Amino acid sequence: MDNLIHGLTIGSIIAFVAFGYALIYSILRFINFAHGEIIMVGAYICYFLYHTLGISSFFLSCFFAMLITGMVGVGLEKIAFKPLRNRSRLSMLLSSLAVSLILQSLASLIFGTSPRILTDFDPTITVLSKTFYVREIVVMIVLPFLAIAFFLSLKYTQIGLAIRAIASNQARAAHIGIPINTIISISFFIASSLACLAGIALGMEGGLTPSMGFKYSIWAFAVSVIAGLGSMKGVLIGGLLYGILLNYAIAYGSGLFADALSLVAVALILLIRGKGFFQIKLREF
Amino acid sequence: MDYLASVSAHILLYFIFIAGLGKYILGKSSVWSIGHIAFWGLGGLVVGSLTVDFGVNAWIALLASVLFGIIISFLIGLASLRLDGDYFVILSVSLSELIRVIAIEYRGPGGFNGIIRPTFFGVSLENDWLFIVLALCPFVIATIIITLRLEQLHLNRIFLLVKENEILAKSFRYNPVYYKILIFCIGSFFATLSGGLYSLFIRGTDPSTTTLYQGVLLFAISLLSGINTLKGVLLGALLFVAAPRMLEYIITAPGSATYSYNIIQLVYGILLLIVVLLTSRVPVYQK
Amino acid sequence: MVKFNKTLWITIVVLFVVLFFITIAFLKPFSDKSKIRIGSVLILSGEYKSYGEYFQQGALLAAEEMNSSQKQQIELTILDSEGSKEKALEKLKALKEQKNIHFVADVMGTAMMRHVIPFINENKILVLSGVNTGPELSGEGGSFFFRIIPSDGIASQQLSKWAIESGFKKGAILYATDDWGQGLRKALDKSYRDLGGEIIDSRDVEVNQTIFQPIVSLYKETKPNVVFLVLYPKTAALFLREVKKQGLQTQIMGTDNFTASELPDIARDAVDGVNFIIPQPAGEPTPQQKNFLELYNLKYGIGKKPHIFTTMAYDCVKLLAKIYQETQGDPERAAKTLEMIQYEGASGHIAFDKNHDVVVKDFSRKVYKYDKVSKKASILDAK
Amino acid sequence: MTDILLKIDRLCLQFDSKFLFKDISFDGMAGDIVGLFGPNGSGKTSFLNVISGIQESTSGSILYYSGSPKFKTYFDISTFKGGIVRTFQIPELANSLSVADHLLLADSYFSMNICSLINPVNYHTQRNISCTPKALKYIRRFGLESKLQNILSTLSYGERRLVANICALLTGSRILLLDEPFANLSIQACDIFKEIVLEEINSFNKMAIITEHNPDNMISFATRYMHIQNQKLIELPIETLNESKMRNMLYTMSIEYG
Repeated sequence: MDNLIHGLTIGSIIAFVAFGYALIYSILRFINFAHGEIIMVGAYICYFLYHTLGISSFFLSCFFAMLITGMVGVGLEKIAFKPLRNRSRLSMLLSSLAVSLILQSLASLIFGTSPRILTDFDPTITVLSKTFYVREIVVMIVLPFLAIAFFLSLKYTQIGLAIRAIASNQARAAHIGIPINTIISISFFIASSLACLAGIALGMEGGLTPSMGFKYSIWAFAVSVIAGLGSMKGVLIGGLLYGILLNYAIAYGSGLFADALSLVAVALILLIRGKGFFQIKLREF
Repeated sequence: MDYLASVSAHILLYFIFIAGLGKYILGKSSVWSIGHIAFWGLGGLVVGSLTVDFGVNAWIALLASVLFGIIISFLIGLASLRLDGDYFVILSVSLSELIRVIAIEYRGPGGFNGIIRPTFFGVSLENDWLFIVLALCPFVIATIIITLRLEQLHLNRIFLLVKENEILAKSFRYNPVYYKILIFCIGSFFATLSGGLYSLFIRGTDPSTTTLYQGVLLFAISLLSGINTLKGVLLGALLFVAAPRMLEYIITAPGSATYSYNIIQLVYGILLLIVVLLTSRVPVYQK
Repeated sequence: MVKFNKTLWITIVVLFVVLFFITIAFLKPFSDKSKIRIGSVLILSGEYKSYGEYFQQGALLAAEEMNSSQKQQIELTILDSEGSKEKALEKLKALKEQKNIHFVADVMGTAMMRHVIPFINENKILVLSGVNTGPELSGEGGSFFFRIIPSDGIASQQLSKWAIESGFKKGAILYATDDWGQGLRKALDKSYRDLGGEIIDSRDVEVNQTIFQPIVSLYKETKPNVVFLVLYPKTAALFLREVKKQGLQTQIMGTDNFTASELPDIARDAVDGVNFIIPQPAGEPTPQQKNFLELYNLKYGIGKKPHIFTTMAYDCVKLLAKIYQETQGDPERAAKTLEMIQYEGASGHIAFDKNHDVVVKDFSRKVYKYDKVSKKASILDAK
Repeated sequence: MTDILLKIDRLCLQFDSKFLFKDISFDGMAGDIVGLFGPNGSGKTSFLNVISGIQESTSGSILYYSGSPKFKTYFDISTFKGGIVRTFQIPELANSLSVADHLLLADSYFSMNICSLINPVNYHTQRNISCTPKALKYIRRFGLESKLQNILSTLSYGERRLVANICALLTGSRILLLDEPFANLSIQACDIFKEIVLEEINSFNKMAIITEHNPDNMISFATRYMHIQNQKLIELPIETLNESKMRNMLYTMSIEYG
C-alpha cells in the first residue's frame, strides 16, 4: 500500500513532464531529447531569479521562471526545430540531441556541476498518518485539473482543434490557413512551462545538477508512446503507472535494475499489445 | 606511438560499428536502433565471459559472441519488427540499458580484466600495432568488401524498396518483416564483432562505453555520416573518435593548467547542430 | 580551379586528421626543465563528473599556492577519462607522449587504476592516488603506485567496530553501483559479520537515483539498528531526508565523503545525528589543515567545507611536486624516496607501508549536529 | 472455362454506427473486367481495401481462389495462391529507386526465386538496361525506355501512374484491383494501357476491378459494370454504359456527389 502511494507521487511528476512531451510529440512526432534539458534549464532559471537576482518571493520567481522557460522553449524551437520541419523526424531527433548537449554544457559552465540548492525549505504535511512534501501534494492536486484542462481544450477550443489538425496532417493544416507556426510556438511554450514546474519540484527535492533531466526525457518518451498518439488521458494513466512500476522495481529489485526493468516492462507490453493504449484512430490511406 | 595506436584502433573499431549501424540498419531499412550500442556491449560480455571464466580461445570466443549476437538480434527482430518505428525505439533503448546492467551485475562496474589476446598463426598480438595490422585490418577490409559487394546484389534493391515503401513491397510480394530482420541481423553482426574485438584490444570489457548516452551519440553520428557511402562511415568514425581528441589537444595544448571539459562538449554540440541544420544528407523517413 | 565535390572534401578531412595525429605522435615533447610537470586523469564528464571536479579544485589550489610562493612553477595537465578505463589508459599515454609527464596525481577510479597498472610499471610513470580505495589495489600496484587514502578494508573495519561498540547488531547497507561502492560494501559486509553483526539487507543505489521511498518503507518493516550508507553525498542526503520524512528510527553511518557540504545543504535538518568516520586524527586541526582550509575558503567561499577528494588532491599534488623537486623528475628515484617519506599534509600524516598503501591513519569518529535556530549543520567529534 | 477467382458473400463495412456498405455479394470470374462506379465517398476505395486486406470488414466473407489465407493481412492475401495486387489513388512508389528497379522488383520471376537474391544484377551500369524482356516490351509501348534509369521522384504524375500500373501487371497476380488507373494519363496512354490489360487478362486468365469516375474511359473495355449506391453494390447490364444519356447522368451524378 505504501509503495502504491509513493508510486503515485513519483508517477504524478512523470506525468507532469510527459504532458508537455506528449503535446510536442503528438504534433511533430519526433523523439525530443532536449525536453529533459528544458526541465533542467527551468530549474536553473528559477534558481537564478530567486538567488542571484534576489526576488523575494519564491512563488513569484517560480512564475517568472515558467514564463522565461516558455520563451526559451519557443526560442529553441525557432532555432533548432523550425528549419527542419519539412525535412524528417530523424533530423529533428539529431538537432534535439545537439541542443541537449549544448544546454547541459552551458549549465555546467555557468553553474558548475555540484548540486545547487534551490530552497532551504521544503515543508511537509501529514495526511492520514502519512507524511508528504507539500510540493508532492501540489503536483498531485494540480495534475487531474491539468489533465482535464488539456482534454477539454484539445477537444473544444479553437487552439485544440488546430493542434489536432496539425497533428494529423501538417501540410493540409497549413493549406486551410491554420497558423502552424503560432500553434507550434504555443505548444512549445506550454510544454516548456510545465517542464519548468516539474524541474522546480525536482530541484526542491535534490538540488540542481546539469544532468538532472536526461532520464526524464526517456521516461516521458516511454509514457507518450505507451499512451498512444495524442491521448492525454493515456499520458495521465501511463505516467502514474510508470511511477508505480519504478517504485516496485526499486522496492523489490535494485536501483541499478529499476530503470532498465521498467523500460523493459514497457517494451514487453508494447510487444504483446502491438500498439499504444488509448490510441486515437487515424485513417491510414 | 602508443597513443597513435590507441586512436587508430578506436577509429577502426568504430568504423566497423558505424558501418553496421549507419550503412546497413539506417541506410537500408527504417529501423531506428537507437540502443544499438547494446550489441557492442553484448560482444564484449560474451568474449569476456568465455575467455576469462571458461578459458576459451579468444578467436573461438569472438566467433561465439558474433553468433550469439546474431541469434539475439534475430529473436528481437522476430518479436518486434512488426511494430511501428517508435515502439521499436523503446525496445531498443530498454535493451541497451538491460545489457549494460546485466554486464555490471555479472562482473561489477569495472568489467572483465585480463582477457588474453589471441595469436595470429603463431604470431603473438600483444603489441598494439601488430594487433591492429593482423587482427583489426582484416576485419575492416572484410567489412568494406562485403559492403561493396552487397551494393551489387538484387537483395540491396529489395532492402531499399522495403525501406522506402512497405506497401509497395507487399504489393510486390516481398514480406517487409523478413527483410527488416535480415538487415537488423547484419547490422548487429557488425556491432557484436566490433564489441568483441574491442574487448580483445583493451584486454577487458568496459561497461561505461555502452551507456545510453554513448549509444544515442553513436546513433546520431551514424545517421549523419554513414548512410550512403563508406566514405561517410569513415568520416563518422573520425568525427566520433578523432574530433573530441583533437579538440582536447588543441584546448589543453598551450600549457593551460585548467579548463573545463564542458567547453569540448559545447563545441561538439554546436558542431552537431550546425551540421544537422546545414546538411541534407539525413534521409526522409516515410511513414 | 579545382571543383570541390564531396569526395574531395572527405579526402581533405581524412588527410588532415591523419596528419594531425601523426604530427602529434612524432612531435618531440617540449621538455622544459624549469617546470614541474604533473598530470591528472580524472572523471570530468558523465554522471560522476562533479567528483572529478572536487579533485580538480584541490589540485589547482595546491598548484596555485606553490606557484605563488616558489620559483619553480608547477604545470598541471588535467585530462578527462569519462569514467572509462580504456580512455584513462589512453589519456595516460597522451600525458607521457605529448607532455613527457611521468608524475601523475591520480588516475581516478579503482577500475581505471587497475587497468593502467601494467602500463605505468612498464613506462615508469609514478602515480600517487588520492581517491582510489579499492582493496584489490593493495600490493598489486607494483613499484610505481602509491596511495594516500586508506584502503576500504581498513575503513570498513573501523566503521563496523564503531557500530558493534554502540550495540547495533542488525545492519543494512545501501551502496553506490560503481566500483567504489561495491568494493566497500563487500569489505563492510565481511568485517561486520566477523564482529558478530548481521546484515539483513543490502541494496544498490544508482548515482542519480532520486527515489528512496520504497527503501525507507521497507526498512520501517525490517527495522535495522543501523544503516550503512556507502553512497555519494547527494544520494545519501536524499535518503536521509526520506528517513526523516517517514520517521524511520535508526542510526545512520557513513564514510569520509560525508564531509562534503552537499550533504547538509541538501539534507538540511535530516542530517542531525549522522555518524561517519574520516581518516584523520581527532582533536585540534594541525597547522597544515588550518592553512588548507583558509586557502579553500579564500577561493571557494567562506564557510564551505572541502570534499574529502579536494583535501586528498591538495596533498597529492603538493607531495608529488615536493618529490619532483628533490629528485629532479626521475620517477625511479622518486618512487624510492616516496617509500621512505614522512610528510605532514592537510589530510594528516603520510607514510607508506610495503604495499604502498598509506600507513594506517587514525580514524576519527564524527557526528553531524544541526542547529535549528541558525539552520546550520556542524561536524563534531563523536563521544 | 470460367473459374471463380473472387467470391464475396454478404460483406459489411461499418464505421462507428454508420454503414458504408451492407450485405454486398459479388462473384468475380477469370476474364472479368469490372468497372466500379460511384460518387466520391460511396466506398469504392474502401471496397478495394477490404478485398485486399488493408481494412478489416465488419462481417461477411471473402474467398480468394475458393480458399482463404490463414491471416488476413495485405501481405498474406496478396501472396495467397494466384495473388492479388492493387494500385492506389495516389501511386505508391519508392521515390529513390529508378524505373528499371521497380520493373525488376515487380517482375514475378525475381520475387519468386530465392537464388536470384544473391545473383548480382547490373545495378549501377547505365548501358546494360537491367530489365526483364516482358517489362521492356511494355515500357517500350509507352515510349518510356529513355527514362528507365530515371529516379522515380523526377517523373511526372502521369509517368508515375504508368509505372505503378505496369508494375501491378508485372507482379503476375491474377486478381488486379486498380484504383483510378486512368487519372493523369493522356488519351493515347490510356488506350495503350487498356490494350495491355486486355492482353494480360485474356492470356493469363486474370480478372480486374477498376474504379473510375469517368464512364467514357470504360466503353468497350469493361465487361461488367457495377455501381455502389446507398450501401449496395448494384450490377447493371453492360449495355447501359453504351448509352450516352445514361453515361452523362452517371458522370454528373458522380461530380455532384463529389
